Amino acid sequence: MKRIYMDHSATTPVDSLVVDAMLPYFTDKFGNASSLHSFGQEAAQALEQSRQQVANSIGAKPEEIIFTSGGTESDNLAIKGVAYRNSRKGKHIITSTIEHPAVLSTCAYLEKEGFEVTYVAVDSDGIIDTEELEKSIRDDTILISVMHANNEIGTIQPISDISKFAKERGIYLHTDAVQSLGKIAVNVDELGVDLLSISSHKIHGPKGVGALYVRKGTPLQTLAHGGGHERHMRAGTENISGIVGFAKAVALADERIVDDAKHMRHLRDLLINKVMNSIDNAYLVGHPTKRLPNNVNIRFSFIEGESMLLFLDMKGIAISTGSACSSKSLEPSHVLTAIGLKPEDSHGSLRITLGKDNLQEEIDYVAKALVEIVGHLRAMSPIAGKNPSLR
Amino acid sequence: MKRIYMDHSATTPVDSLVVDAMLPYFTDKFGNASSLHSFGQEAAQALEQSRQQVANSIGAKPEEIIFTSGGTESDNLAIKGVAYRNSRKGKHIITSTIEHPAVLSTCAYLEKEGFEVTYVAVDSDGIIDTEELEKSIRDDTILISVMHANNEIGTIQPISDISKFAKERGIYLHTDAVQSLGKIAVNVDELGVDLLSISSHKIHGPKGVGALYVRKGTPLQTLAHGGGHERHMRAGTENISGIVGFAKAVALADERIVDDAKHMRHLRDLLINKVMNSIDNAYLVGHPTKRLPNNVNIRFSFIEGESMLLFLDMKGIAISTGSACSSKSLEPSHVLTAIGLKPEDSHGSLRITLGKDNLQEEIDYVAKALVEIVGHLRAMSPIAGKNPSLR
Amino acid sequence: MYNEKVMDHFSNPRNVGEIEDADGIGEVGNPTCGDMMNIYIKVKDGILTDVKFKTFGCGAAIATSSMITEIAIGKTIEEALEITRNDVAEELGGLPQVKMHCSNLAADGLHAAIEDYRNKQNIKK
Amino acid sequence: MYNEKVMDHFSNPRNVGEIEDADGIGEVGNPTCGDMMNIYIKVKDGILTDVKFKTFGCGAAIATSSMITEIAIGKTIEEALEITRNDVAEELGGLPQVKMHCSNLAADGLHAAIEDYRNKQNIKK
Ligand SMILES: Cc1ncc(COP(=O)(O)O)c(C=O)c1O
Ligand SMILES: Cc1ncc(COP(=O)(O)O)c(C=O)c1O
Repeated sequence: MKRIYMDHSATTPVDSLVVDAMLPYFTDKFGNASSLHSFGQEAAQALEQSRQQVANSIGAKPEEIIFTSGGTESDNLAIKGVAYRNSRKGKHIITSTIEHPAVLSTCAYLEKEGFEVTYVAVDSDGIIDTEELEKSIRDDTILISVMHANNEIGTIQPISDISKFAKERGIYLHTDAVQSLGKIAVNVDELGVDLLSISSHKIHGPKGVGALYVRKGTPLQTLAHGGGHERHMRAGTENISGIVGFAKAVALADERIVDDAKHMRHLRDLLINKVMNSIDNAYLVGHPTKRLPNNVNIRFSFIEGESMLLFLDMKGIAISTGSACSSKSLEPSHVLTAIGLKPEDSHGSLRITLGKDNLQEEIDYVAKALVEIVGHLRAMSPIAGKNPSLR
Repeated sequence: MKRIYMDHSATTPVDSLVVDAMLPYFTDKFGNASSLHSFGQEAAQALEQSRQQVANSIGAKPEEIIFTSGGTESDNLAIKGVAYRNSRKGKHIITSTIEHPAVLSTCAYLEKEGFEVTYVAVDSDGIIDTEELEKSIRDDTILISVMHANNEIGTIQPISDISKFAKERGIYLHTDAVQSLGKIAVNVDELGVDLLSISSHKIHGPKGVGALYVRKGTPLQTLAHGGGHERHMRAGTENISGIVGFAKAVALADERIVDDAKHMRHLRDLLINKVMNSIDNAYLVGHPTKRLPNNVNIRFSFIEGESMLLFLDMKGIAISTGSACSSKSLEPSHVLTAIGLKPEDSHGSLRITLGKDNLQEEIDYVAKALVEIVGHLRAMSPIAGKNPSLR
Repeated sequence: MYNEKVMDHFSNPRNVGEIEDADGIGEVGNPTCGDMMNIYIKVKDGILTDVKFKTFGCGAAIATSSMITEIAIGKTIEEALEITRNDVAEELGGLPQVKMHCSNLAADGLHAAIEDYRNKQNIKK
Repeated sequence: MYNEKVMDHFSNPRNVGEIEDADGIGEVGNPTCGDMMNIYIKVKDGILTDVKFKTFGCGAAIATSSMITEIAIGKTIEEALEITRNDVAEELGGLPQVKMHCSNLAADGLHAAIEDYRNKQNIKK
């Protein structure tokens, strides 16, 4: 069976050029970057070249990049790192209601540790209320953490606006750019952020690698203690093959971003139009234009996401849903709740996230499959009414 | 130039069978293990099979294995995890003076956080003083952390002895088995430990992957917050290719350990004898028999380790040294200091750690090179005296 | 995630639909929770001659709905009342732990339909 | 880690050895710190006609020892006294930051040797 992968916000296949770049670092140039001999120096060189590559891509200096094990670790390090190191200045943190669990769980943990966190609301499109955010700033606010683009609904946040009042008030600003990297421009100065999280496996790099950008002069508490790796900010033998792969993925994304984004945007709009035109009671979730070029999030009334997902999977199509039934917590997506969707509406949401290699014919196939599956499930639904509304 | 790698305690080349096992998980079975569709389920299955493999190898249950980004993270999670979760029971931790920085720096950090740490001494062979350890136990002792085998001098510690009084007193016992895994038997029940750290890149697996064994019922505070990965103990999208590679490396090590250990022990003893017989004022460092089969640590009077290392490197030989001049801290190895070596003696130490693929002819070559280099440097040394002592 | 039998019942559900002149209708769950089932029964001489369902919900919800219709048809009312949630899950060869509660409403739905039937009988009397 | 020039001086050090009838000897560093240098000088008409060294230490220590002998030979005592640690490092095309202090003793060693020479001269007078 043909398999169509449209869940690129969950993870992406590693580009074969990335694998090629990594391979020598497994068996051949396998040294430990801390070793003084030639094997080690080879590794150290690869590490620093990779750091340069990643730094260049986001407009940073190499010494502002800390390699981590992924986006989650980067988020943890940014938020706890700033919180612990600046707790004498204040213990108040501001974030949004639609952050990734890596940010929200970290904030919840800090609340238990005596920090106070304000969760700023978003509007029905998922855009943060910057006025509310500004009003929530206090004298003891030390950190604002707002994601660049949302992983479920693709909404892009006005980070550079937020940066203005963060700067005025001398508050550190962190953004989770895990989903935006490689899809839209990510530049630390244009965004005006002090900390920025990115992850390799979302941009066709290997899993288990990420980075945190830390603007020079931002005081940060180390979380991983050990050897003096990453300028004492993150201990652990550096994952050279992974880091080289990440850097290659970043380089490829930089080269291709204009073409890829255009391609994905085209497919995205095609899919949205097709679905909207062929299925009644289907609604686009998230902002119509301020959204990632690869994000489609649509909800279908009367039916539930997991069963759609399973039927699509049987047709070889991989997507994701905000339905509670598909989550370990059995709660509907906190993002969909935050934008004001009622639980019964959240249950029927599908997230379709495109990749650079998706094809127009795949869009046609998926749209067709959706018509069929939505029809089938609505026919089975006790709430669809007598008139399962298929145009 | 032929290159001879004898720094296997720093890191190892990835076995080509391990690379083969990993490759499908980059481009083909690349799913996110949290995804419900077939790509995700493939990944989830690989994850659980790998967990089973690693668990089997050390005599644990799969649900007792937490995958991490490496030995450093495992050590941090074990020690901080137990400390934070059990701080109401007590705030006293016992460890040894010769632990890896991943343990020592973590303990030092906890001291700043209000915990008390006792560092138990070792004898001149590097074996921990179990009597002193037992005496240092207090009513508020919550954790003992003693490494299974030392990374510099290869000394193997009597963990199962320590386990007896840890159990009697209801104190959790952690061991860092990063160096022992794949070299000597590592079994959590035989060792009697509650927590055990291992790392993939020391056993011909990829870098950036490790695991922490946590005996069922051991209360542990999560350090990485986010999605509910690893049963809520360690958030972050699982590094499937890395974990599959780690599990494959574990499987290979299990198959080969008897033969490999015999081979390495043979080469080790050959090298020690050759060097001792051809170079005066050379001393074996560490225990003569209670040592890893692959560890050679010898110190040479009158000369300094980094310059030996560099000359060996010019001859294509990769080894390591405990000299201060080779460390970022400019302190001589804390392990060599702990076993009572004077700084001037530590400076002249070399660590040669063998791998399964080293050959007897390489031993001959290295021994010869050492005679030459030691002679050259002693001739240049102002402290070697008029009689640079080469037999 | 789901075993083959669950996937079979999910993808080829048995006895989907409404019974126009049902003798009893059971409604359980609600859309807010993500699972809602309507079970329709036909009863003749104390035996369930037909059982149909309509379900809004996840894979487990649909599969258990389908399964309960298969189990129930041909059973006496008394026998049907003894079917537990667990029986349904077992008959399906097991459900993921996380699905054991919320989505496993089918037995409740059947019992509600029988209650509805009995209430209607009482009214007729 | 080290650049080519450093590695050249390390692997082919110039002017290694002692000068039996040295006019001055400088001893700096100590084995505890991991670096120790002896610098030997011959002086004629206020000019350093020969400079030799013996060094216990790391790559940087040996390379800087070698380099200082090259720089110093042929210089007047006054010129030699103006050679700084930095000059030696610069002449070598730079040293790793961490090596700039401890291992870069060669200038001190030369100055100590000159002092020793001057002391001896004063005694002779
Ligand atoms: C917005 C966002 N932040 C953080 C993460 C976590 O990154 P990682 O999967 O590398 O741990 C993800 C992806 O899961 C994400 O989408
Ligand atoms: C004994 C010991 N513990 C911990 C570590 C750290 O493991 P990793 O390099 O995977 O972070 C090492 C190796 O560096 C080690 O030798």
